[in-house]
Amino acid sequence: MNWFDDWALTLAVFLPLVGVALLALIPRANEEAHKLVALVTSGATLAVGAGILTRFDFDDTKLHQFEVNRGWIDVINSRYHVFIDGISLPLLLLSMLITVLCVVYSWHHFPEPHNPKAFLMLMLILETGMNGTFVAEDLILFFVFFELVLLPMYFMIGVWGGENRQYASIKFFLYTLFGSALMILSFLALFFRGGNTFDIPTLIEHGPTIAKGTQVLIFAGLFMGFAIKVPMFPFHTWLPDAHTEAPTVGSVILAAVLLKLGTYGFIRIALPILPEAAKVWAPWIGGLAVIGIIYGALGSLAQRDMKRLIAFSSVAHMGFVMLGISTLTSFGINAAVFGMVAHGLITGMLFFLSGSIHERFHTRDLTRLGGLLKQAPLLGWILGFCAFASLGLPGLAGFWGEFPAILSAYHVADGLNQNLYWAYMVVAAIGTVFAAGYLLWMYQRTAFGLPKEEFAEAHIHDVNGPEWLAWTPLLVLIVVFGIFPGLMFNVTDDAVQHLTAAFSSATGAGGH
Amino acid sequence: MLDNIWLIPAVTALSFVLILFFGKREPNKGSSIGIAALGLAFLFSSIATVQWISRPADYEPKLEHAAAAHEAGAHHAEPIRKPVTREVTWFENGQVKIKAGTTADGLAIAMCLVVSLISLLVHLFSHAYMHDDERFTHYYAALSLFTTGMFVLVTASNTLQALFGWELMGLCSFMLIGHWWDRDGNKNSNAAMKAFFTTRTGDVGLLVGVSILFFGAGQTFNMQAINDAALSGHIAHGVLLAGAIALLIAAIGKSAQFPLHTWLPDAMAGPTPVSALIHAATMVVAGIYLVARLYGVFWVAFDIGGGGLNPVALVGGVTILIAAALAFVQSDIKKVLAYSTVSQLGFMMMALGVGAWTAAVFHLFTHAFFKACLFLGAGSVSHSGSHHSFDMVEDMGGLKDKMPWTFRTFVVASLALAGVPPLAGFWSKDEILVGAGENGYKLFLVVGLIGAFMTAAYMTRCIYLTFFGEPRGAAAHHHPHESPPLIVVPLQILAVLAVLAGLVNTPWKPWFTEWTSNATGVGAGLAHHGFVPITAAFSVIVGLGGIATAYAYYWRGLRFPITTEGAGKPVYRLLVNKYFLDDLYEGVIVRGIREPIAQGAYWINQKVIDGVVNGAGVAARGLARFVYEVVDQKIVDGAVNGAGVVSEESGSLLRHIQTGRVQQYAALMLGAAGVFALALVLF
Amino acid sequence: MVAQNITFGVLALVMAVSAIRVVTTKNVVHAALYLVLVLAGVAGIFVLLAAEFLAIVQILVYIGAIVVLFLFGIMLTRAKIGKLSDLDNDQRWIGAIVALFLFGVLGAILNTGFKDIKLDVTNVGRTADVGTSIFQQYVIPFEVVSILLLAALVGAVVIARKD
Amino acid sequence: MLALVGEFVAPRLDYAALAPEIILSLVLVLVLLLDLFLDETQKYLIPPIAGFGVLAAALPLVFLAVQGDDVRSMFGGAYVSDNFALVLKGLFLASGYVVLLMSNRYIEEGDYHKGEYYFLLLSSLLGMVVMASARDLIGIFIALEMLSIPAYLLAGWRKRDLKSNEASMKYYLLGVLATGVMLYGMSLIFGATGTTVLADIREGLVGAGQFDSVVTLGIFFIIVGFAFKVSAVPFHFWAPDTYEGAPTPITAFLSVASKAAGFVALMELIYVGFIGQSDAWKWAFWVLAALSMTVGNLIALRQTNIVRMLAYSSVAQAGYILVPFAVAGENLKAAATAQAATIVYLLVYSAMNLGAFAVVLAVARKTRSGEISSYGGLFEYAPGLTVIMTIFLASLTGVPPAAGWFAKLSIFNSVLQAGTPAALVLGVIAAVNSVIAAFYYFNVAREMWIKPVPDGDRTPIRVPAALGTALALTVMVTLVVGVAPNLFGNLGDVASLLR
Amino acid sequence: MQFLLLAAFLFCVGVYGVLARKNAVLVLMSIELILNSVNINLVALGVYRGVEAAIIGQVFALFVIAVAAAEVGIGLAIVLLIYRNRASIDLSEVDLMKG
Repeated sequence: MNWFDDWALTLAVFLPLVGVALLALIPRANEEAHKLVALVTSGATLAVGAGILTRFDFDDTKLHQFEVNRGWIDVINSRYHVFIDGISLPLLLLSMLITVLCVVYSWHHFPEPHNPKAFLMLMLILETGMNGTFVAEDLILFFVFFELVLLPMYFMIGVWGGENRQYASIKFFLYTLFGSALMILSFLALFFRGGNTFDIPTLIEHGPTIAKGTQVLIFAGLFMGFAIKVPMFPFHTWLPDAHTEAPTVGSVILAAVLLKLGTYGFIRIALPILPEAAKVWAPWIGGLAVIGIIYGALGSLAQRDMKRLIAFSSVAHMGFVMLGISTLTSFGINAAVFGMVAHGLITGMLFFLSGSIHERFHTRDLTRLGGLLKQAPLLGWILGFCAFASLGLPGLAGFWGEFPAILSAYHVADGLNQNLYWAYMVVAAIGTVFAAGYLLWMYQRTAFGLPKEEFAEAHIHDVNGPEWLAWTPLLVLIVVFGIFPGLMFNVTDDAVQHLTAAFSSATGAGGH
Repeated sequence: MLDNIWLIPAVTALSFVLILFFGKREPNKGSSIGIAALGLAFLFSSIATVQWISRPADYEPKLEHAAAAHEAGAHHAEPIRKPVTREVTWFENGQVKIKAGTTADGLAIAMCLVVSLISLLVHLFSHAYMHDDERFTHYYAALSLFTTGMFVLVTASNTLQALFGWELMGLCSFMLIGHWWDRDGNKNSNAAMKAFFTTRTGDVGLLVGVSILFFGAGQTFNMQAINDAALSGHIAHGVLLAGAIALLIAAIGKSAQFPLHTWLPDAMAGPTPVSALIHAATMVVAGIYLVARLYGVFWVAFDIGGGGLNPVALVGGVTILIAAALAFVQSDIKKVLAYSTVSQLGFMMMALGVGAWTAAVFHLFTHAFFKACLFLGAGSVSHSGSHHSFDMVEDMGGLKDKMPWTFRTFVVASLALAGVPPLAGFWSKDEILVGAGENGYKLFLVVGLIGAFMTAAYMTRCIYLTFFGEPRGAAAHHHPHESPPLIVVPLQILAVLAVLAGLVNTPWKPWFTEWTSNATGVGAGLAHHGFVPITAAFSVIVGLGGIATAYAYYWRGLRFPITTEGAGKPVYRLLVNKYFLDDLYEGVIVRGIREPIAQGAYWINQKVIDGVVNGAGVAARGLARFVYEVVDQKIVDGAVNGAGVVSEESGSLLRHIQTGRVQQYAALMLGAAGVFALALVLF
Repeated sequence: MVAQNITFGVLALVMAVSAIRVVTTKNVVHAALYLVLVLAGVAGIFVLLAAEFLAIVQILVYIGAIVVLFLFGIMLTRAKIGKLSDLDNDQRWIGAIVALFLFGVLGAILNTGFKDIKLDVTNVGRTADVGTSIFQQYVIPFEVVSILLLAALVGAVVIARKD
Repeated sequence: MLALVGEFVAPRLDYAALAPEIILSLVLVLVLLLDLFLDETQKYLIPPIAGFGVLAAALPLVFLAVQGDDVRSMFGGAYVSDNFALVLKGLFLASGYVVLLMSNRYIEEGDYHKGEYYFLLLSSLLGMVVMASARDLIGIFIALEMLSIPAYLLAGWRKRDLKSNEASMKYYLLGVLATGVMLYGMSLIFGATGTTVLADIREGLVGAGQFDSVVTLGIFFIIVGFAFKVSAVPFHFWAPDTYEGAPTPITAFLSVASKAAGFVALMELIYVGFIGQSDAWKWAFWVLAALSMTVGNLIALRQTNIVRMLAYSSVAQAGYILVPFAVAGENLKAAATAQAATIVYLLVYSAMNLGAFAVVLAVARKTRSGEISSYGGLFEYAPGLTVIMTIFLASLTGVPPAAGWFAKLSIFNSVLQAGTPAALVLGVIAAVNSVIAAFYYFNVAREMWIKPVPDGDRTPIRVPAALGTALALTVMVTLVVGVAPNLFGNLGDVASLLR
Repeated sequence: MQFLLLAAFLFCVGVYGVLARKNAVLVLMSIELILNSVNINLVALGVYRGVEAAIIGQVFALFVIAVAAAEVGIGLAIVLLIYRNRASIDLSEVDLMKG
């Protein structure tokens, strides 16, 4: 099985592209074949993921596992360096899983203008980008994958999106591009200040020696790149538009995986390489995070469009993740990683649901919906389940992203203003109430009461086959992770420890 | 069993899953699964109780606690039963092992027993009561889950797990209160949302408090460890105070204490058995339980042993009075009972605030029986007597003979609630009053007495309106009859318990005190007080006085101020005559139920406090709209779009340079070349 | 040296005036004739600088070919031979300002670098040396120019001829 | 006379090094002759012959490259065949070949003068090839004229089209003017050093303290000449008008090969001749770069004609390529990085921009329009072209995995290698501009993918073989280099002028 | 110095002509002025720089003359082309493309 260790990550990243090539060869009319190829490819990728899971050394998750390190762009000393550790593993698997489920869900749900061939190709390209980002350990490689997701998503929104798709897609695109432009500047600055290398592990060794002022500047660039992707207040405005207009599957992938690229970037790159700067920036990040929590919640409350509401809720949820990260403690970062996965599962589900509701009622206007539990009880129940999962009910996955983040704010890393974080903690906790507010309000409008007159006679079918197939894994995982958070925390903890340990030792070297 | 107390929540959790997935295929649509599971849980609880009682009290608690030291002189530390704690590692975070586990001690086991019993009876009762409901199966699933939540809470060894149970109940209360979400527009679902939302507001405190104590006690969620750390002074007082306040907020929200009590009456929108469950054994007592469980924290943080005014007692005291006053003006029988619950929870809270820990827990214990009895009784009345109406004024009256067993059990439970000896309520209420009096909280003694009086009076009124007088409305037209056995039997069981439960902790045989002793580690700090006759007498007199007053008003038609027996009790006279009888009752006399103070209080309650709560919702949505429409769409997004527009416009402006005329291009080129050259040479 | 200076002065004056007339005269043909004066002046300057070969080339190529070409151009585009009032466009002032400004800049800068230089006219490059240089050092540019002229010829014919 | 003849020593020519130029010259003469002597019916032979000629001219490059690193220097360094020259000759010939492919049908269907067209195109190409080797002022001047004069004419090749006339006239007039300015500058540099060979100029300028201002002026005027060629703001005015009016293959040629030639000349001048005078040029480049990027992108936002949009885009792209020049003056290392960045960008830019024009040509075959709105719904009836165009647009924007990202990265790399505040500010300007640029590039993508077909005509587009080959070549390069940037990255490093 | 000033003057007059004349042929003439000023510069500075430089200067100037001839040729061709299509050689009218 040694060949597997060498090739697993490469397979995980590039297998979808093989699928793309196959799809390109199949004539457009042969839709069944397209679906099948896409399913098989993404399934095979997931199988690789399962293989990784079996071969992964859970006892020492900070180790660089499945490492491959080969030359790539010699001129700038950039290498094809990939590996995973406890932090990347859950996200990698999440991305693989979500893609398969999206293919399954799409089976009968291709949005207008149909064209499964192009749609599935884009989806698989997206998977390559996402998987690649989570395994890349070279800044340039990371950048390439990070950007690779841009275009497919742009087209997914732009072509298969809703009414206002043109505006939304271009906004998404420009916003992200702006961030990455500054991000690449920072990468290069790291290259020059960090010993002429783009290798992340090497930079983690060299980075802390960079002068503090420089660190702060470089971090600013990284911050812009990642914060827009997350998105953090006030860089979030692309998100509601993108989500609202995107086709269901696009929204799901966007929420479940794409947003994580930003937070993952913070954890993988910004914090460990620039610990001093992280300390300077952390209070600001934390502040924006809690503003985002409240702001996202208020934004959600003001919505009439179900999908837009969920989109705004993402802003709030990612606020919790960022709050966890900004504490610079292992608690906080563990919580953040958990929060990412939990948000991926739950909000992904919510977007699936809003898509299915839209498909049935041809509207997502909360003032027109109602009585879903009457017409499609299972759908209604699942929606309720997800709403509660999203508002952080203990026993479901959402809780473990939310509560530990609040917890970690009580005791932040040395050198941060603890009083400030106490305030953050309280605000974040209040944010959970808001979360309950908008989610329950949404649920009430959608599910409770009697169906509105216009839909009273409509035949609304309940959850169908592909939907079950696509949703069951998510629902199960939400519960499993909710009850056994150790499944995730135990995987991430070692790696996170390693990260924050390097962080605090670097702080010592930084001279206080 | 003590080691495996986790079986109790496990059984009901399993029942939930089974009902959810297989309930509809089961002949009784799931109810038999639930009933069997609760029976099993009750069996387990009983075994645990027996095992606990028979466990030798051979454990000497260490007396190193600084806070306990000054009391230690007076009270010799007695050996106690050692709590049984069993923990496994749940997960690891930041190299801190977070444990999951159970603690079996007197408090937990008492709670298990009560909860399993009440829940079992509610399950039984519901089988008949909810029989035709279209979501019968879901109802039972939720009921099982609800009970599971409470079990998780009371058996938890740590705050994190407690949080689980706590929130699980929040979820189930949402599901059950909103059970009839398709009726009456959004009324029921609004009530459900309000319940969830209000308690969730309190939960902010829980989240924060648990966080504070986690770090305060040295990165542990273990409640025993937290109590120990608090008592031994390992946690800085400021931290402890912050944690205690946060937790108190949580308890206020969950236990419907003033000012977060308004959700509870609305929660009556749910099915009546659910109300019984919520009020008697689960949900609302969770707040009390939390304070009792983490008593060490409150004890030190608020210096409860010191006898000053403290927030816990204050909240409890205020709630007693406010809620009791409100109970007078309700025409809905369930709302009377709801406010009564709030008021009784105030008693418990106050007891905790004055250092009468055992009394609080004991009152919780006894209250469960008679309040469950009352709610189920009310359910029985509406089910068989008033055609699903709960309006005492419009649809009841004269049901005494039509529903004899319901009537009898209701009266017994009411008497127990009113504190008539030797029924259960007497013993527990008495202990609270004694505790308040002897621990230096005289003010709260008075509050307690007033509360007792009012309790007796509004329950008498309630009985009168329901069972006496002429039948009205539905009671007159819909052939009221006695309920089926499945409804009556639980009532009878509960009535018996309402009579007998108090006997487990009489001043002469304080078994309950002994069994539950030292569940919190405060142990030596808690003063035990014997029977104080004068207090007991007062409380009896006050209770009877309340009954008598109401009796005089309703049965005898007395319409003038009266003096009561026991002259020479100036405090009593002042409070009862001047404050309540003259004003309150006169108001009821003159203007029916629109009596000024109560009405005013009600008005304040509905408009101001509830208004604030609802208003907070409205305001939040208003703010949300503002934030979204103005800040987000105009300012934040506007800045972004603005940048785009500015770019495009500047593009448009710049286009004008490109005039299309070649000589202008040339002029620009050469001019620029000249300017550049000059600049380059000069600088 | 004095004679040289006087000669230069006269030449410069003629050239300056003629140059200005080239760009200001209202008659196209006159402009071409003034241009001849300027070009001849340049040839004179070349002589002053001991570049006789260049002066000859200047006269042959410019006056003999280019100006003739201009005259052909004027004829073919049927410009009026007489006065034409609107030979200038509406940005004459802008042109003047730019030109004056440039002259100021150039003059000032030249003044800093070449203020005191003396031209030693004994530094004569013999014509033969020029030829040698072209065919040795600059043989590639020379060959390229030959192709360039061919290309220009072919291209100009294609562009200018009627289809 | 005899004495004179005796004095003449035939120059020592390295024919191997000159092979590309010689082959190209022979081919262009051949083309001209064939045009004269072939029947109309046989003239279809001319384009392939021209194409093979270009490829044949490229062959010696391979041999020279394989032979090793030795620099073949002639005429005291005035004409050099080194790695730089080889790489850029390769670039010119390759892009010339692609332009030939693009021209094939266009010229045939447009009733143009075919033989002369190819002759002029090859002449211009010859100028560029010479430019890559020229290392003295005269050589550079002649090469510039050699490449420009045919281009002036080709811009007006659609003789009956007023726009084409206008394009030619504007290009010519401003071009000649710029040449005049450049020549004036060259004369000043010549005056300050007494030589035209760049290597000697570098040495001559070292002690020329009293000429500081003159040298600055001279250098700047020379820069103006080439800034015009590369269409840098404010010397870009010709570009949009000429691009729009000229035949599209010529537009592609101008925006790629001609522009590259301008940059090649600038590189030779700056890195060989004026490397010691960085104070004189770094701010000039800074301002030119900043202005070009910003103005180019901003105006491009408002364009409705795709060629015109690409014209402004190429102005902005020129701005990006100027960025390394602006930061090259800090130290030798920065200069090396900057030069490599310029070469990489040029290589990538050529591929992607030629590709974009090839798509424009292909689409125009059906729509007969250059309006961006005519691209509506292209995805529905020409998905292949749409995807290819999208790749080019992504590349122009700098989105991986299309090659453009690596080009942009190289630019930023040079900025940070210099690391001065001015450099960083320029870097940020470039970054912001790349976002603005995305707006109009993806406006086109949006038209193609999202908008409906404007006239409802969904007949598929038939792409002729030659054009298809051009598309395939460019898209392949764009993608392969995007994934394996080493291919070009190494070239950038190897082809250093700095010694 | 005076040679250089004369050259600069011719240069600037040429510039004026290019900017201010609307007859295309006159513009071409003005361009010739500019090129001639360069030639003066080259020759004069060559002389200043010594014998070798004088030769180079002359060679350079020769090349410029040759190229100028070619430029005028095609310039006039383009002007003729425009004249044929528009019946006018007024440059300020040639503004079909702008913006």
